[in-house]
Amino acid sequence: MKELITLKPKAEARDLNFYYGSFHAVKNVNLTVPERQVTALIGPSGCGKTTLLRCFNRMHDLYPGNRYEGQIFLDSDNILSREIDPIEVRMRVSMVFQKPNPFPKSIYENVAYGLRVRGEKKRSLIDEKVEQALKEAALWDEVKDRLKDMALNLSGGQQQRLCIARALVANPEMILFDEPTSALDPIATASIEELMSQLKQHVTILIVTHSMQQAARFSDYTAFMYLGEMLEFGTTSKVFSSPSHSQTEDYLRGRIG
Amino acid sequence: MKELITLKPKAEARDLNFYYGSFHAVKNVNLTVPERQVTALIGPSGCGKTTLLRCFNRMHDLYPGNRYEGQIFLDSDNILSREIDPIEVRMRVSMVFQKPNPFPKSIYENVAYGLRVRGEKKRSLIDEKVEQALKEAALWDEVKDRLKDMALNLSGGQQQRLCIARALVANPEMILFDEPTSALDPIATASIEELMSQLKQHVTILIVTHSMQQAARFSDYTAFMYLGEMLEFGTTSKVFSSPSHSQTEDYLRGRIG
Amino acid sequence: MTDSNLQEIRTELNRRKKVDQLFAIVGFLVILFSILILVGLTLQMAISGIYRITPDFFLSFPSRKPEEAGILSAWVGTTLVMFVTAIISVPLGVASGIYLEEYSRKNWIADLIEINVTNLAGVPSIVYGLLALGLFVYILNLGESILAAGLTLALLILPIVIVTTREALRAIPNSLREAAYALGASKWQMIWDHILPYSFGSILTGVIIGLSRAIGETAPVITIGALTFIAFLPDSPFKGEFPFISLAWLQAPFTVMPIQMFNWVSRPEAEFIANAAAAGTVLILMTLTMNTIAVYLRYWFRRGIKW
Amino acid sequence: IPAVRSQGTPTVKIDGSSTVYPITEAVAEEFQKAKQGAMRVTVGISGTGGGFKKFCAGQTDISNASRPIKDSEVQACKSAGINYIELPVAYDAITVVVHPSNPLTSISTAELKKMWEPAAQGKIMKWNQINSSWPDKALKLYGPGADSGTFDYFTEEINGKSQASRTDYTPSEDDNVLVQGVSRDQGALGYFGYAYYENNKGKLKSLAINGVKPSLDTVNNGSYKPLSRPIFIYVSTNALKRPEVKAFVEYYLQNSAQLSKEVGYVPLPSNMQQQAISRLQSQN
Amino acid sequence: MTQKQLQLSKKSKQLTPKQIRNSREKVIEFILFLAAFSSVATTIAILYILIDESVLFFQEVSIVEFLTGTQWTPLFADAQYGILPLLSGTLVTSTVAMFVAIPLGTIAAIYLSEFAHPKLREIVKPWLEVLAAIPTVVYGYFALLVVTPILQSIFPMLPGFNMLSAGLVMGLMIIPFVSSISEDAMRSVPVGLREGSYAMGATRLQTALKVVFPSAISGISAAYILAVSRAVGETMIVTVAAGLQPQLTWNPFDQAATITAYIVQVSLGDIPHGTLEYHTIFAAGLTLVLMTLVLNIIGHFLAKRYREIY
Ligand SMILES: Nc1ncnc2c1ncn2[C@@H]1O[C@H](COP(=O)(O)OP(=O)(O)OP(=O)(O)O)[C@@H](O)[C@H]1O
Ligand SMILES: Nc1ncnc2c1ncn2[C@@H]1O[C@H](COP(=O)(O)OP(=O)(O)OP(=O)(O)O)[C@@H](O)[C@H]1O
Ligand SMILES: [Mg+2]
Ligand SMILES: [Mg+2]
Ligand SMILES: O=P([O-])([O-])[O-]
Repeated sequence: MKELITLKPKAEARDLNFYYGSFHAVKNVNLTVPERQVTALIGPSGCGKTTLLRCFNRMHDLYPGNRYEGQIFLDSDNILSREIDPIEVRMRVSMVFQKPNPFPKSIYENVAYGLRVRGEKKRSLIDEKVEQALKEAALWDEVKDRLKDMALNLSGGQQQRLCIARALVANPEMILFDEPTSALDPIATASIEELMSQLKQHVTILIVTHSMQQAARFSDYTAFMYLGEMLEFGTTSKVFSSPSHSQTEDYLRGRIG
Repeated sequence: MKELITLKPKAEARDLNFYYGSFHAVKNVNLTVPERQVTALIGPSGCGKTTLLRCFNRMHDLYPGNRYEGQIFLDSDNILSREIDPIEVRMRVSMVFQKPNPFPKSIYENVAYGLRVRGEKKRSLIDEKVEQALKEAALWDEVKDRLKDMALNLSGGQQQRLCIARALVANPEMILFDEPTSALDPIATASIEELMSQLKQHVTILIVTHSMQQAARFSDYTAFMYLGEMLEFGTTSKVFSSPSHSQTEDYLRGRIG
Repeated sequence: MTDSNLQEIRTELNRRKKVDQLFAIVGFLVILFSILILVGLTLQMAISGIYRITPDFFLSFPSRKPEEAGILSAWVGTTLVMFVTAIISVPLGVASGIYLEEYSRKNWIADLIEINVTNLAGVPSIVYGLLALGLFVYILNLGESILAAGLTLALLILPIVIVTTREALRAIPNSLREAAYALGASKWQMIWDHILPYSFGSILTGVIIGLSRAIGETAPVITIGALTFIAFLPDSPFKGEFPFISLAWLQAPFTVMPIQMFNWVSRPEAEFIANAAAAGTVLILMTLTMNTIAVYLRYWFRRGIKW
Repeated sequence: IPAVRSQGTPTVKIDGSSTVYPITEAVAEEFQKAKQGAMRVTVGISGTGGGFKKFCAGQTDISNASRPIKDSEVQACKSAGINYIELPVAYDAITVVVHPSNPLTSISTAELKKMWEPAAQGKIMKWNQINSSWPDKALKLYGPGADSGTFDYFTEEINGKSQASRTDYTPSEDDNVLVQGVSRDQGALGYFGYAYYENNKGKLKSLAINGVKPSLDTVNNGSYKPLSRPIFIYVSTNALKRPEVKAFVEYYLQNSAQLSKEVGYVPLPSNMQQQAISRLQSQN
Repeated sequence: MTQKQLQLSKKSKQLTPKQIRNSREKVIEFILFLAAFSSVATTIAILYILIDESVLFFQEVSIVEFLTGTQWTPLFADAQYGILPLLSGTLVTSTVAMFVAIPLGTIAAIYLSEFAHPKLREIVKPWLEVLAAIPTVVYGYFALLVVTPILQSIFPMLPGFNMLSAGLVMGLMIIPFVSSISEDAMRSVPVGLREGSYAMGATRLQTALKVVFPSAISGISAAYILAVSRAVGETMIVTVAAGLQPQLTWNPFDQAATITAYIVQVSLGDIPHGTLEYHTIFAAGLTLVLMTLVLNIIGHFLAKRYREIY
């Protein structure tokens, strides 16, 4: 893990535990997410990847009975502490979901939403930021002539890029992706992967994927989870070439999962 | 396939095709089920095992849009012919499902139901047959003192054995099992497997299983299905040791499925 | 992210959260307010009528003297009308529910019946009164009788019974149907031996809710002419000689609880208003009891079942 | 409906005038008590006109009426083969009432006419349009519906022609509704039978007509004019052949004096009462 | 095999039971079908009765007069048959009711679906259902004897019968109707959309108003429309409390008769069969049915749409 030290950590989970009611889904996890890098979370189905990811923007606060233990630092703020409002966390850390979930509004309004919830009213500013976000999400050219169209009329891959634009619009410090391409066809997947490689120049990315190929293709760091625990973390090349745990190896060879 | 000829066939599918509406799920299947033997149907998920099994008691007749082509002989009757009432077929060929599905009635009534649908009223006869069926299903000792209890209070394994007793009570000529242990823990699974090995002394068994170990452990014949087709059929030892198709081999080695 | 930026976010957020909390309070108050107004109105009514609720009130006929008046003919009438309503609507509604859920195939007849049932549920109850007046009273010549009222209310709650029956049947897992079929049961055997017994509780719940609705219905019974001075009971359903059961009560003139209350509400004298309040309190207690029973039954029947 | 009679407990069916209703209700109540459930009586309110329509269609045995039967109704009864006898049961004073807060105490028939004649429709909407000394308040009228005998009588006497009335008022065959309306509306004026005023004195204020207040005395001595009148029941002679109807009507005539006083009407003088009884007996 | 055959033919008694069984199944299915068809028969009967009697009515009164006349005095010597006064009464009371039920019902629905703790929701919902279970004649009592006096202490000139009080109480009664259908619609909005909004840093209210509400709009409008239909058809509250004078007015402080109240008023003195006033209530009833039918169909169409979207 030495390489890490040279990189600035953007977020850091320390002794993190998470419980769905009495079910212990994330166990004692320590994880450092380096700034402006892509960190991939992999592991067999049900191991807690999604659960861990959603701790980073406190999505679990939406449902009763969920409980965190430990700390997650975003820069120097412990975002699990009581003083910090989960909404504030979500404004700093945005998220893209597994299934594209654009709002049933126009394309423009979907992207503008992130600004509007913040109370932004200035039309020209919103216009400008929407355009910029759509450009960053590599969608601008395809939709610039029909910003008033309903977002639901876009194709799956376009919808997902729209969701990325939506996540980008308010300059988040970090973006969480939960298997963002698992509902998409290979071509759409490729364009989203390409997009992500570019995004990391501005923003820190933490991504859950069940495709090892995907993780190998474009992540810088990889964390391997197993039964709620974090078994392995390191540069992607290291984790893939010489994993230090037998389970990691088994998983990578397709024996579990 | 020579060994077959020495055994009396109980049921035989000839050029069987089955369609869910326009979806062709079972393709040109020929299969002989030898009398008083256990025949296992294996194959990757979605290959049509359940579909084929349910042709043998015409369960598909329950839903509109389903269509059979070809013949299935039970002894000398073509049970797919128009003259034969599916209800009659089901009285001769009973079935045990994947998930134990006892009726929310007493243990006794669950088993007795197979007689009651046939209009049997004689209490002493019913008592006797229920006891016999429960004994054959190796459940009698566990439940004899609480026949009036609700069946839903039994454990999963007991429930499945109860379903077997229910299937046995009216002396069927053949029983179909659709992954009967997939919802059970290993101990319950073992007891059901043991039970089936005994049952074959009285009754012909056709079983779908997704566990190759299970098929290898106690079936006499194995049929391998792939994409709706019947690729391979023979004694279990033959199919497992020297399959004649490469897909069978791939499946058995865990490469597909 | 710079600190000033963060500061900005926080002030903005505080404002939004205040609005959010304000709404949470408003929403809670709205619900509280609706329920409290209702409870307040009911209590007000109960208090002004409570002194009239004595055993005599239940055992006396209506009278021109408010202090002697009671609801004997009204509650007996309600009971008998409900009996007829249940006898007609339950078999008809349950049978329709079974047909729609278990038999009907996707064709235009099924669609027609479905659309029709949903639409019937939205027909104003007074229209059933007109149907009763035109059809039962005059064409079928049933007169202004318990039978006519029972039939009318039965048709009125039919959609409720049908819809709840269908929901009850839908809740039964298909695996039980397949289990019965696999043992050689015919369709009707499957339904009679399994589906009906297992859905009995939920169907009963729906029937009770339907009847509690029918108990409170006033308008459709008014049109068939139940608002008269009725100070007697219908004929007894039992009689001395063979066959011991008499159906004369079906044809008897009658009154029912909500009509009796309506009658008293339209009287100006304060003493009659107290009677109206008392009758209203009894009526509310009747419907509430039925609803509570229904809720309890639903809970009780669901508790034992883990398919 | 005949089926109702053919089975079960013998039933007397009565409908008609709301004015007569309180007496008939009282008689029915006492009668059923006396018979201890062996005979039953139903009494409805559809107004005198409504009552006669049913009576002449053979749907009722007895019709309450606050005016004598009209020619058209006589014809209807005749063509349906219904014969009847008319029995007066009491005297009534049609009472004009206002909200208790109303300063008025008296009104003239001319003012009533100005208020109620058809020409007033949509025009006379305020009290001071009738008499400039009256308040500048909205005028809200309440009165019996068109099937009512009281309506016929009032329009005849006040407007000069039976049934001629403005129609933009709250009409109800049930006088209780009128009482409620007037008692809870500051600008209201209404009219109906005396018994309804008598029973709700606290909530209403009756107006003297041409200076004479309605009361049992003014009716008795004939000074309450022109709005006092006899009220009747009509009994179908066919129905009278049934023992329960006969028993009821006899009971009615024997007790009407006392019960009509009780509910707020003026009993008939005893000679008229005797006449009625002998008319009934001559039927047999 | 022959033995088996023998066994089979021994079972050939089964053949007869089989035929019995099959014909019994057919008969049962037919009986059940008849039962299901009885609801269609009810509709046909309703339409037949209403249309049949209305035809007699329209033989004497022209449809134009019926639809455009501004006076409704069918019982008087100078009979006028314009339905507009009754319509105005119906519309005013319904509008007042909607002014109560729509905002309160919607707020309650948003609160229950997006804000309330599940436990609170479990407690509150049956209580709201109770609101809907109370007999309407009791609501009529409330309107006439409790709410009107309270209103009169604020507006002394308010008549004892008035549309305001009837409408307010009717609105109260309809709240649970609006809230339960709207809540249903909002809760069927996929979690993904909700999470998408929360993940952008929206508050509960922002999520509710900007994402959930618009997504559920067809279901919510179905709730509104069905509520209007309910108000239009409501009878006892308006009969008891709104007044009986058919007059063309848009002022809720007035008294006025609604279509339903007129029907009740006329049938109270159970009207003689076959007269013109007997026909008027069927013509009024037909108008009512057509109004509610249109509303219900739109409502169901909208409700179906929201169920299809998600
Ligand atoms: N809301 C919940 N309540 C209770 N248990 C949950 C909940 N969500 C998930 N779990 C459980 O927590 C564990 C981790 O789930 P999680 O969804 O994080 O797994 P995952 O690694 O993302 O799997 P997948 O690759 O299938 O998405 C699983 O055992 C799951 O059953
Ligand atoms: N009711 C149905 N209608 C249409 N297609 C169906 C239906 N049931 C199954 N299929 C399709 O038919 C094919 C065979 O399904 P079947 O259930 O027989 O597979 P299986 O081999 O039993 O799989 P498994 O091991 O997962 O149970 C599948 O592609 C399935 O999607
Ligand atoms: Mg996941
Ligand atoms: Mg299967
Ligand atoms: O007495 P009436 O009801 O006919 O006015």
